[in-house]
Amino acid sequence: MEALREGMRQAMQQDERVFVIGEDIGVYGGAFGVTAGLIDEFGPKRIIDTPISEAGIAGAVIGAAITGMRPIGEIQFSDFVVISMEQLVMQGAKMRFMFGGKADVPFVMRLAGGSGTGAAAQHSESLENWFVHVPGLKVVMPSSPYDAKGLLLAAIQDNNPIMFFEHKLLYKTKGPVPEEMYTIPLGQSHVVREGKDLTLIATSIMVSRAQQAAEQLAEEGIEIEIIDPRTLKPLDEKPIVDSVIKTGKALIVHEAVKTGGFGGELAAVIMESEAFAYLDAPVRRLAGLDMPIPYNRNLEYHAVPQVENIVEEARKLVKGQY
Amino acid sequence: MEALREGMRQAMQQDERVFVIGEDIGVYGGAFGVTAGLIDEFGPKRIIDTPISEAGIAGAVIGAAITGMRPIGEIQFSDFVVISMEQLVMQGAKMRFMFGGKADVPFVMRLAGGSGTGAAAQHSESLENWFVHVPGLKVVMPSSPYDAKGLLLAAIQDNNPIMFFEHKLLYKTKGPVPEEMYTIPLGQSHVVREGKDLTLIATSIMVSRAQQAAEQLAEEGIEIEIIDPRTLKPLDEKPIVDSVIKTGKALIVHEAVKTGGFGGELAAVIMESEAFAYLDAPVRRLAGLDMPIPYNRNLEYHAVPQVENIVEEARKLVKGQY
Amino acid sequence: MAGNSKNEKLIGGILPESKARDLLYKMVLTRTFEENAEEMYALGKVHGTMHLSIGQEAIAAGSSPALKKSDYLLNTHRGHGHFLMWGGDLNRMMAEFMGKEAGYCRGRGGSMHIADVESNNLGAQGIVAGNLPISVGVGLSIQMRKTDQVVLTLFGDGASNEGAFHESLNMAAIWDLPVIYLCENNQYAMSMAFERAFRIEQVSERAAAYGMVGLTIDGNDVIAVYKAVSEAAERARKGNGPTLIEAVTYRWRGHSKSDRQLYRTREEVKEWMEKDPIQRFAKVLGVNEAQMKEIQAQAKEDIRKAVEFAEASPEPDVSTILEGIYA
Amino acid sequence: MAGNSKNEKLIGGILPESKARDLLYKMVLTRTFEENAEEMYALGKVHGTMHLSIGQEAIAAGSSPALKKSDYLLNTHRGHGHFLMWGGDLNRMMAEFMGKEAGYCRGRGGSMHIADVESNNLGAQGIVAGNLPISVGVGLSIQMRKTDQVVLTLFGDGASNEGAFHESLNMAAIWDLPVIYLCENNQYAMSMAFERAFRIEQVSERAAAYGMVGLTIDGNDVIAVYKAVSEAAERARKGNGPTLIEAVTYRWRGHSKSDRQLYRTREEVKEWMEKDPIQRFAKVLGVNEAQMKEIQAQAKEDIRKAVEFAEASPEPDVSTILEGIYA
Ligand SMILES: Cc1ncc(C[n+]2csc(CCOP(=O)(O)OP(=O)(O)O)c2C)c(N)n1
Ligand SMILES: Cc1ncc(C[n+]2csc(CCOP(=O)(O)OP(=O)(O)O)c2C)c(N)n1
Ligand SMILES: [Mg+2]
Ligand SMILES: [Mg+2]
Repeated sequence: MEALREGMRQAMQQDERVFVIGEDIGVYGGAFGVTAGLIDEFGPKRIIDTPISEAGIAGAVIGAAITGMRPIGEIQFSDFVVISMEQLVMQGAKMRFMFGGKADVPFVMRLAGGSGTGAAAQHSESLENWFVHVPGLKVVMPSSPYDAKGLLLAAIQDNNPIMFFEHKLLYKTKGPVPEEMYTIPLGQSHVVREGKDLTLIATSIMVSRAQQAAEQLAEEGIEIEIIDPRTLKPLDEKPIVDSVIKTGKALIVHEAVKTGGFGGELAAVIMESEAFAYLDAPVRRLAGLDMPIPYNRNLEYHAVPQVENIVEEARKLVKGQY
Repeated sequence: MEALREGMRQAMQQDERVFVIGEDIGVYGGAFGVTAGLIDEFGPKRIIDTPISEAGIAGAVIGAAITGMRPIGEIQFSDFVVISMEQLVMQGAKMRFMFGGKADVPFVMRLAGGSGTGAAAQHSESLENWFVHVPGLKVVMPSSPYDAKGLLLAAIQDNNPIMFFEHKLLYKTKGPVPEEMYTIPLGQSHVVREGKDLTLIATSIMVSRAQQAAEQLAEEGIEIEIIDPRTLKPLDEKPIVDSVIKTGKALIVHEAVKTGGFGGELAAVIMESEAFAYLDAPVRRLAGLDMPIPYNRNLEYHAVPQVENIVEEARKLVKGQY
Repeated sequence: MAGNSKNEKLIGGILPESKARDLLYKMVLTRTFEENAEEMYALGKVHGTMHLSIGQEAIAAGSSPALKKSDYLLNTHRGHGHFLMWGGDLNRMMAEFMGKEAGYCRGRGGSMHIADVESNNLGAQGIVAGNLPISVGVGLSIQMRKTDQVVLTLFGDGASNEGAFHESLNMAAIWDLPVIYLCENNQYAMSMAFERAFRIEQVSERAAAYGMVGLTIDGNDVIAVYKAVSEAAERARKGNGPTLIEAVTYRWRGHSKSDRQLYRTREEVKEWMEKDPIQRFAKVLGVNEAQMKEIQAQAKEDIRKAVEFAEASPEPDVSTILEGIYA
Repeated sequence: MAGNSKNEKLIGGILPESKARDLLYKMVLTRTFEENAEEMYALGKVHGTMHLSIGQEAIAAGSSPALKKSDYLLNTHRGHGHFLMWGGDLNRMMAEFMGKEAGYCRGRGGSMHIADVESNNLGAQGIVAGNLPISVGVGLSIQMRKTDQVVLTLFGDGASNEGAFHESLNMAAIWDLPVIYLCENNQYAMSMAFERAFRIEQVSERAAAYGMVGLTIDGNDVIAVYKAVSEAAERARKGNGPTLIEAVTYRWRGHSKSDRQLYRTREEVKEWMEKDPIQRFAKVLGVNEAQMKEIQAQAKEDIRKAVEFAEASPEPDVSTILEGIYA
């Protein structure tokens, strides 16, 4: 959270074309406090509170971007992006192409996604694969404070429209974050942990759950390699393919609903690569159940992958019990 | 087209809870003429022209469905569903679950999708996988007049919210269609052609292109088995898995953009099944290029799979040249 | 709900006294429910978030009770009061709130999605303005089924800046749908003050954009709300179409649990607390302080029992997790 | 565009005569372009669909020409006239229409997406009302960059029933954005007659819902449009916010190529054809029939040359298909 705020602050200090717009991001500081205090430094002309108008917010960001600004939009809960779809998909994503490659639409849309806070079915979605499926958009999904700041700054500097998916549960994560400005290039997968027995590709909050799982499995002598794509599109395939060639096995873990999700894309990419010949087990997906997120805490917990599920899936896959 | 109209007519004759609502579906007969003449038979109270308000259309359909009607909505071009996303995804799809399984939301939303008419980037989308990714919705995609009528009638009788994707180019297709009412159960894949060398899974307009490709390849002695899932969700996996076990090879063909599309889902499903052990080549996807649909006729043609692309991909896969 | 045959005193010339007393009790019950909810949240007995309507109880008290059992309700995220006034059972409501199997939604929905389709309560809403397009469909369905039902659809000042508001009101207007649009203008949408989000004085001015009847009333006055909703219902039942009612009120508590309330002054809140709709209605009914104490004690006791009921109810079994998605 | 220093006669007290003559020419050129487009479509030389503005040319003639070169345009699907009036080059426009590499969008956009970002023409629109939210962003950007630019954003009567209309106008109003909302009310949205889609008499009545200035003008009168847009621009440049202008006109042709026009009578169309904005403006300018013939001949010749140019231009090379998606 502080990492994201710091990133936005520095970008705004450095470049006066950068501004932030969304619901309750000013004095309120954002529903999760991410923008807290920014209005004191930059004022209400650059930290802009909007009416509840998500199509309008998207339009504001697109129109400003195409006329020389570098806006950062905020969708309070990523679920509400359903109201911005027309603007993001039909306008923001396509303008450059429709206009013959002659327009730049450099914006970043930040969205708080994910379950785990008891917010139920309309406040817990993980919709990233919708946007992976939209040519023209880039999709970023950080899993640590360090990545969050570096990727956000890279996204702000990028000349394309970018969907930046944050996970609510990660806002409280602690981790080392350099004070100075730095960027992590978009389109670079990150090998989070090395191992020889299984390649585990995880996104967002599932990266830390995978790390915990890997530690438990290490005690059993199973060595998991964890890769975080960080940018879902454009996807940096090579580290993933290289890893699968090494381990011969792949497990994909994401929170979004399995059917129609990003895991299928990843599975196909692996299969279509040279890694296919090295696979000695099917690539498997561990993902959210095909259901809306329930309110009940216990059901909510079981609706998406947890550490113990990852341990179990990974173990089965390594031991050939699938 | 006539098959769909006939299906709607018979459903409306049989059940007075059925009605149709959308833009210009009355006197105009719909942008593609699908509803032409229905208003003469059923009047403007059951063939309802709306203002240009796609969120309103979706809401109309959902509200009517949850209070005992069986509405058929029409989104004039499937692209415009971007404006209905909130209603369809956050309301229609989730109501039953959020309300503890105590609500029925039986509607069919018809959408005209696909490229090939020179309508460019905002009138040519294939967005079905977005909805495959939404628990609570069923997704249907017919590829022939016979299937269109049978699946539409099954959809109208189903108690769930259903996204029914039609392809503009298929409106002119001819094919045998029984006059009487009949249904094709949702969730049944169809083996369109039998063959031993390759399993080709195709949807919508790609089914007929695949058939043409298969005929050409038959002359070379290559026997393609073609399967049309017809219902993308719930997916009937068994015929697909059985076929791949038989052929050892699978090619997935759809018009939608490849990245993040339904092909990834299918590829993963095949890999996760017992067919994995029988695969002697990677499952491959042939799909739309990762780009918006261009206006220029020639570019538009090359942006999505055509018969010759299918022939080439299938041949390479069968001959092990991938 | 509406209708009373006894030759009873009519409060404000419209509301039978016994019914009025029942409403007063339910207003107190609503507030007690929400105060208790705050406590339970603090104790970790409920999770997620919640939106309290403390200070706004008069709108709920005056609206559903003006309708018939056969009518429909579409509620908002700030809808505990409406749920009770519609006739919701306190025990099953509490169980839902605590995520239990005995809850209205089997613990799947929670406060933001609580519904009771059996009684035509079509649910609360997590998406601001998400219920507004649905109202169109319910209205159409009533028209097609040729019943005399109406839909009561609730939303806040903030919701009326969503595009969904616009499409819904226009469609209801052109088709004369039997929809009562009741806007609870509590002057804030989360931190966004009304004056910052609108260039007009009243939400009801927007009715004219659809050729619809619009009016603004005192949302802290049960009788005013009851009258306005009764008239709107009559209009709707006669086939004369929808009405936009703006009921002006104030939210005493923060928007939800994450609110530090930096966007308004303590004085402003205090001022409005002096306009307490419960005290006001009690005065109208001639209920004195001692009687009020009794009522409050009764409400507390009912809440205590509901908590007891809910706590005794089992958690949903994990093996049932996939139930209720498809019909 | 706007501004004229010579001591020239001002038509209607506002429009310099030489400029007016140029506008008349461009009106004729627009119509000729569209008549030619119909022919080309019939001959299979262009594909897809097209939306003709024949009969509505006065709105384009009176609007962009009232603005400065540095201002912004957001156009609609029925925007050939606006494109030309904004200063679009006929040859490159024709090339785009025919999907050629020399077109404004390298043949990727076509009639529905033609744009020229270099000249602040931010494109036509395939999504009804899709440009309206974008106007908010352009307006904000102008405000932040502290220039005196304005945005001219076009849409139809039908578009003003989309939720996007509502969100956009409200945001522009509360922030005093320099946006000119120009509604071309041609009385139909495809087959939907205005009276069926609205319960009000005029789209401009909706301005009041946002505390915005709204007015309805004769959309077949170039001078009336020019005046209204000039005044709206002045208001916007002074920081006094947006304006909603409704220009009433009529579409002579079908909505697009699939239209059998069963929703209106021949008589109605004929009546409106008698109100031809081109003839009317010619009269105002004292242009006689012979002169008109010359103008038409000139337009035809220009169109012929443009077709020649476009036909000579190559098709986009398939090897470049993936160009222009990402920056
Ligand atoms: C589409 C959407 N946008 C934003 C939110 C977050 N949110 C929930 S309630 C709320 C404020 C709503 O204001 P108003 O309509 O006035 O109702 P109130 O909370 O004041 O009762 C916001 C912004 C949401 N739930 N849905
Ligand atoms: C969101 C959306 N809905 C529907 C359409 C199909 N459509 C194209 S133009 C049109 C009519 C538009 O009417 P209006 O806004 O009055 O403009 P006009 O065509 O009359 O100039 C329709 C329904 C569309 N392009 N986009
Ligand atoms: Mg409010
Ligand atoms: Mg029109």
